[in-house]
Amino acid sequence: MAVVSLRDAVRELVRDGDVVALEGFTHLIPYAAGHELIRQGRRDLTLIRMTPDVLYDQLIGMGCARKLVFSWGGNPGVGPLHRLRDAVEHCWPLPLELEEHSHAGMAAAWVAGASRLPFGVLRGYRGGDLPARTRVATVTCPFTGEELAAVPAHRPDVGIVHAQQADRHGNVQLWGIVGVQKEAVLASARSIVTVEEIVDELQPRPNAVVLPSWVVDAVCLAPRGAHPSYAHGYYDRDNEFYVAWDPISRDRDRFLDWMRRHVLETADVGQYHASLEEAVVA
Amino acid sequence: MAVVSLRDAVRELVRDGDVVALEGFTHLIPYAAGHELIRQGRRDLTLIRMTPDVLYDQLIGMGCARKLVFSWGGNPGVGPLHRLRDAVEHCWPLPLELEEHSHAGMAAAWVAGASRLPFGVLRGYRGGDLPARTRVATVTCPFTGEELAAVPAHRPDVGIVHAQQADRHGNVQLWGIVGVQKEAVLASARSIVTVEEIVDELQPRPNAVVLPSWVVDAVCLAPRGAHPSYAHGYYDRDNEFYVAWDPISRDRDRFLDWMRRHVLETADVGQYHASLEEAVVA
Amino acid sequence: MSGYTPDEMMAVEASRRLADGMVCFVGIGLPSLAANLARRTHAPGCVLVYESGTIGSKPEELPLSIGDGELAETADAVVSVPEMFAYWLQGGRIDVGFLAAAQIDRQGNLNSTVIGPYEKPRVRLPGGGGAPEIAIGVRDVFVLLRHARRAFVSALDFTTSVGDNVRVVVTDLGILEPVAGELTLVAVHPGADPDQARAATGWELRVSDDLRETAPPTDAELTALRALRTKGAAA
Amino acid sequence: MSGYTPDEMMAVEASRRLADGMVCFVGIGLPSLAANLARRTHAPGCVLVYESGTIGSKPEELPLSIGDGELAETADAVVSVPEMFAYWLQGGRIDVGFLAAAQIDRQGNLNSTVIGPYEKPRVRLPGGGGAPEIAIGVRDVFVLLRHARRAFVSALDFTTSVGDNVRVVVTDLGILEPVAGELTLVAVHPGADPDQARAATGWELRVSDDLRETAPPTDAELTALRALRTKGAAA
Repeated sequence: MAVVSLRDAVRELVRDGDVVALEGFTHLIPYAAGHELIRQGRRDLTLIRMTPDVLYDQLIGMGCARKLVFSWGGNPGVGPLHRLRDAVEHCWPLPLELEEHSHAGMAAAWVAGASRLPFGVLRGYRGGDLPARTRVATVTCPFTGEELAAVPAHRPDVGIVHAQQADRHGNVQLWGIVGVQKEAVLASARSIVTVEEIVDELQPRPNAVVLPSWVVDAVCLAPRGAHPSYAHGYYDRDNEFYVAWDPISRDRDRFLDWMRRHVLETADVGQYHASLEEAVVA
Repeated sequence: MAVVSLRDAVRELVRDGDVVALEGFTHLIPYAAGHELIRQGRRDLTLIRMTPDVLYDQLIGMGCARKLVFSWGGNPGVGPLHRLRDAVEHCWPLPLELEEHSHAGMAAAWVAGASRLPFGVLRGYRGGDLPARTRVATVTCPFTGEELAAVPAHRPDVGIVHAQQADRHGNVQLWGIVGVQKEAVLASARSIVTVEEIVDELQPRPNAVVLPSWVVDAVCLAPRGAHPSYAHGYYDRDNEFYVAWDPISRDRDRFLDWMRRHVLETADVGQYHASLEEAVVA
Repeated sequence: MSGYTPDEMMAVEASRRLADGMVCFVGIGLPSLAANLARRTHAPGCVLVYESGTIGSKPEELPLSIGDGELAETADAVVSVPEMFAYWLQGGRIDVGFLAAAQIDRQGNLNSTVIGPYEKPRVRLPGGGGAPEIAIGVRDVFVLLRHARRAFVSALDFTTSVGDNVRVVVTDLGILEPVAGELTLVAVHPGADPDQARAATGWELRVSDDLRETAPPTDAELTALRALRTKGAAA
Repeated sequence: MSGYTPDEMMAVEASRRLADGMVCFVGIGLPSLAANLARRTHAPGCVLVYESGTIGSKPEELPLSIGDGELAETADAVVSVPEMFAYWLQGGRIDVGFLAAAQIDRQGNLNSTVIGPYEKPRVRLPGGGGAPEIAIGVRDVFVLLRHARRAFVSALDFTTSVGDNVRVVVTDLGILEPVAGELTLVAVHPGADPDQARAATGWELRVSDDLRETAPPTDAELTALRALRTKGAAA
């Protein structure tokens, strides 16, 4: 592990065609890293995430993704993701293949991936139309004969998460709602962690996940790198941004204009925030 | 959940013939509760624990157990458990049936139990003689064809653990090395938690496991109830006691005398400690 | 205070069905409003569980998302998402789960996946999320859904979750409960009548012989509800 | 300082095989001594993982058990036991695992279960613990075992763990490594000779053509080792 720039980390660790997971369950969504994928023009990605939200809407709308593996794709508390819908319903800018699961199935697939097991087991996927449309199978309990659902493990090429802190050795700590971020990093062949802050020493915190430096390939400083999501203890969720995204993303041109102004024409997360402040003033 | 005396909790929740797990991985071993099982003369128990140590040596030597489900049965850092050996090798005081697993298999069985799945999956039990001697089966991954081990879930009648604190509502918090205690409680039909202290409010702590009051049947105050094991933040492991146990437990009469004096003739954990102090003075 | 909106009626009626000490798997929007209202009125010991991993959350303000920071800060315990689904939901520890959907059929099956064919949908919806396993993992499923023909359909475009555990559907017009395996109108809200409900249902809606009228929200309920909403809006 | 015990030789030789940055699954006793010695001498970045769930422990004193409090207090992370075995050991994140046993055979298979028949054992041993999955889950298994005919046997009474990943066996007499699938004496410690090792081995022990002599413990190694032991003894 080394502390490197996010630009270098993405350049070295993420390739066109990779299976990439940028995880985060409402909290600590790695926006800065996703924006860097867009700036560097990654293509043909298979994107995995339980709850693809506005960040994946941006990646899909900018043509980075070929396939989405997910369980709930919406703008939480606001409505649908218009870029995701446009890709699925009208193939714009590209067709998007879907592999769809339930949350419980995705969670089991993450646990299996982190455990280096080929599949996860759950009591689920029962009775509905989902099993016919996705990768799920049944296994029979050798002791009771019960039939259970099996999901294939997630094993991304690259797992990307955002955390509050790393120390100078690259040990990472995140806390608050911890989602599936530990699993996403441990299930991936390579991993990138962006952090709010690099500190001399990590102070143990309640409900923290610690990732030792030797399971992380790159730690990158990206202050406010989860915006409009939040970093517990650092800044709140920008709920207004999520509401404002609805009209921006409804219209292809307005979307492209926004992405140009705030992502493509900014070099990093600092300039991204500066551009948002300018927009408010203007 | 209710805060009750340990005597009442054991009387109401543990029956002869039950499957009982008193878990704890070196840390927070529920000695006070185990001693209460001995005082009340429970019989024909199936005892589950990954690392049966001196407490299970005592339960077995006092004739409480019919069967032991375990993965490593020794006096950590000291040597063998003489009462366990005597039961297995010479059926004294009673024959003891063994169901033996690896740590990884026991851990998977606990996770399955807590998840209400009938079995757990792991890459294990390969090549050795254990599979022929225990309850393990194989399952085949429906995606890759890989054969993996399946272990039946642990589903005890009663799960018993020791924790540092409960609040007045019966919410429990334990921290430090947390072992499989959360799983043992969640996998069990009924549960008892003994605690060092009852506090007005639980303060969130690093690396803590919190058990909400509604998953615990009885919370019992038992200060120093983990001795000779330890309670992180309260008192250290009594390493000398573990060393001293070796000669005590080697001899049947000396063992019985010790148990009479410190367990059978004491009414609770307070008197147990008083009797140990007397013994040192005498 | 006597005036109230259909949404308020729905939230109040749903909250009344939560008893003290019940453990509820809560989604965002009306379910969160209903569960928090119950906690502020007759069921202070109602335990709110959010799928983001927070157990026993006691938010002062209504969250916009299921992962808002306040849910973690006020929780008895915060667990990982895999643990939430394995140990807590699948573990059978949740009494009540709220579900919403784009479509419901007479058996209480729900669709939140697509309108139109799956491969070429007219409307791509967000998808199942937690719903498929909530529907089979909790004891009682409560559905909150506004009455409309496009929502109450004779055949779902896609079955996202099954209706086996649906005990009640609270709409803006009344209450449906399963009777002999079919959702049946058992109560109407004040001011609504069964014909409105029939007209807003895409199948021939059965109406219970002893149709009740829902009690309107009390002043206490409305006061508590609006205090919650105001805080939410100010967030 | 020139005198040292056979146990000290074993611990020193094992510690030398740990490189900086290696991640080691450590048991109690000699393995813990060896790994902590490596951390205090040539491999300060060696990562010690104990099966009780502590990752990156840096104990000042040698622990008596794998669950001593200091292991948690000085760790980079503490995880549950199920997570340790699933995410970390089975996850393939551990480089080296130390194992001990009551018996070993020429393939490096180990017995820590019973002496005598399983159903009616002459000696009931503690059992496998972590060993069966450590043996297949780490890249390299190091075995630490005193040389004796009752331990180095031609046929195990019970196979607790398989020898596929055993790279070295450090005894009080020398070093065995697998050569063409059979444990072969490749080095003897100062003062020992191959005949002693042959006599203490229950099968016909192969001896390497270019048998080496182990370097004796250096003063620095012994000083660091004894500082560790003293602290441990004082605990």
